[in-house]
Amino acid sequence: MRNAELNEMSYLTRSTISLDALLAEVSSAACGGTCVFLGTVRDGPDEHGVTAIEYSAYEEMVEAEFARLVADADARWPEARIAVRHRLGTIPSGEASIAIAVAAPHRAEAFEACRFVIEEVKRRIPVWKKELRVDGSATWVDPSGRPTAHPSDLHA
Amino acid sequence: MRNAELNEMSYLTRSTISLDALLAEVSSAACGGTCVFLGTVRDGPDEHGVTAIEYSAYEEMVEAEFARLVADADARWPEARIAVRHRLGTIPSGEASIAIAVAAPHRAEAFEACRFVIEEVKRRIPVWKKELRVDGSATWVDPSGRPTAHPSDLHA
Amino acid sequence: MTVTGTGTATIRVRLFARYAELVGRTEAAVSVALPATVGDVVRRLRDEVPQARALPERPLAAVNLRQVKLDARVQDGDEVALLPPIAGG
Amino acid sequence: MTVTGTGTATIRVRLFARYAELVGRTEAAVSVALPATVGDVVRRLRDEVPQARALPERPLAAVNLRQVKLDARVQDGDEVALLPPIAGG
Repeated sequence: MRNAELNEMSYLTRSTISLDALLAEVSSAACGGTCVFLGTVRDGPDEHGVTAIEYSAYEEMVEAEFARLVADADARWPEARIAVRHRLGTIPSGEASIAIAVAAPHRAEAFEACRFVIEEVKRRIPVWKKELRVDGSATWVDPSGRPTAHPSDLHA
Repeated sequence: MRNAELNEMSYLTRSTISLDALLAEVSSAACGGTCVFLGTVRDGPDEHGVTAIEYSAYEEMVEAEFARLVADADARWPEARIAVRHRLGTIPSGEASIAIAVAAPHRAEAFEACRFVIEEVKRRIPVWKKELRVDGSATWVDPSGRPTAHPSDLHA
Repeated sequence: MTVTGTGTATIRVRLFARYAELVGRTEAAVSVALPATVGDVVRRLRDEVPQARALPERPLAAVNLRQVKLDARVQDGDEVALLPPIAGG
Repeated sequence: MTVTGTGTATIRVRLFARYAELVGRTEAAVSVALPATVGDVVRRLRDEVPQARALPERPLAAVNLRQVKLDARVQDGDEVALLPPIAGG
């Protein structure tokens, strides 16, 4: 029933992600533990002045792959209730690009399923990031989380 | 610096826990991953009509023990930023009794530190729960999460 | 600096949750001859307060807001707490 | 039911992110003689579209919204996507 509900809507958004909405989707009287993961745009000591990240995606595949990923998690943790939203577009530093909420009867399942979803997102959800810097440069981020050696301005 | 800030306030509250406030406490430009755990009052198939749980505590020790627990987590994950709030009093089913937010540069630390905090809470934070049921009965919850064989009405 | 001390110590004992219900009170003052341990305080409480016999002989205990074993020493003025099994979260 | 087929297949190729920048376009149509694999489609694209030589010879690929290996077969009407290293989240 949950999957049917989720399938009516998109895993993608271009607006600020509402954590409250996500929590409402998974909340259930039978669930005593909820684990949430928020991935936020970072501007730390290694990032050198990232003002925002521009997120793009193969959107149709993101929807299909998220449906498969959530089904995989449901199969492993049948009692877990999972909601996930990925934001696209230009996301300023400090704001969330992804939010995952997992409610479960017990906390171990909630933590494990939530961790599984974010690890699988990194592995199989076709989304790409371009870091936009305070100096006007833009750099594609490679999967290890570090910028690639291919500044986009060489190819733009 | 964070600990000094936290020490000025209480880890305990008698009102609804504000997740937004907790997230604001831990958010930082250098942190790309935030893990949140919410423990909520459950009324699942094993609970037989729990309408609320009454939470009581050795309050002075809770404050002291939370400060030690957060310091322990800080020592293990120095880059993690941790906020935690435990609610006391009568908490209706579905509402949160505890919220833990951990932001870190990378997600592994956020998940691990958050899980550590909730496991240690279960082990060392002196809080007790009495389940209030729809039939008017009240039962102390034992640490395994199941009610004890000592209904409080025998001793009240 | 910890001084073991001799003479008599007055210990404030605090009871919580189910233990408070069992004993019918949330605190008590007990006197013990020094040197004394938390275990001595528990035995003294069970001797002096009638309903305290309902408490376990070896409860979880804290001295001055810190969990300790029952062989931990107590001093005059200490606060000893007897803690039912913790159900935090 | 999957039919391997013979003759010529027209494949819609989609390019994303850095690959779209490298090639200067987000999609292309290529024709391949059947039977053909995703690898054949990539080679054909690199032959026909000048800037496509900048793409890796063995990129990550999807057919009809599902990741596949380069030896996966394609059919007429399939959508093949070439995916830069995934940076989801």
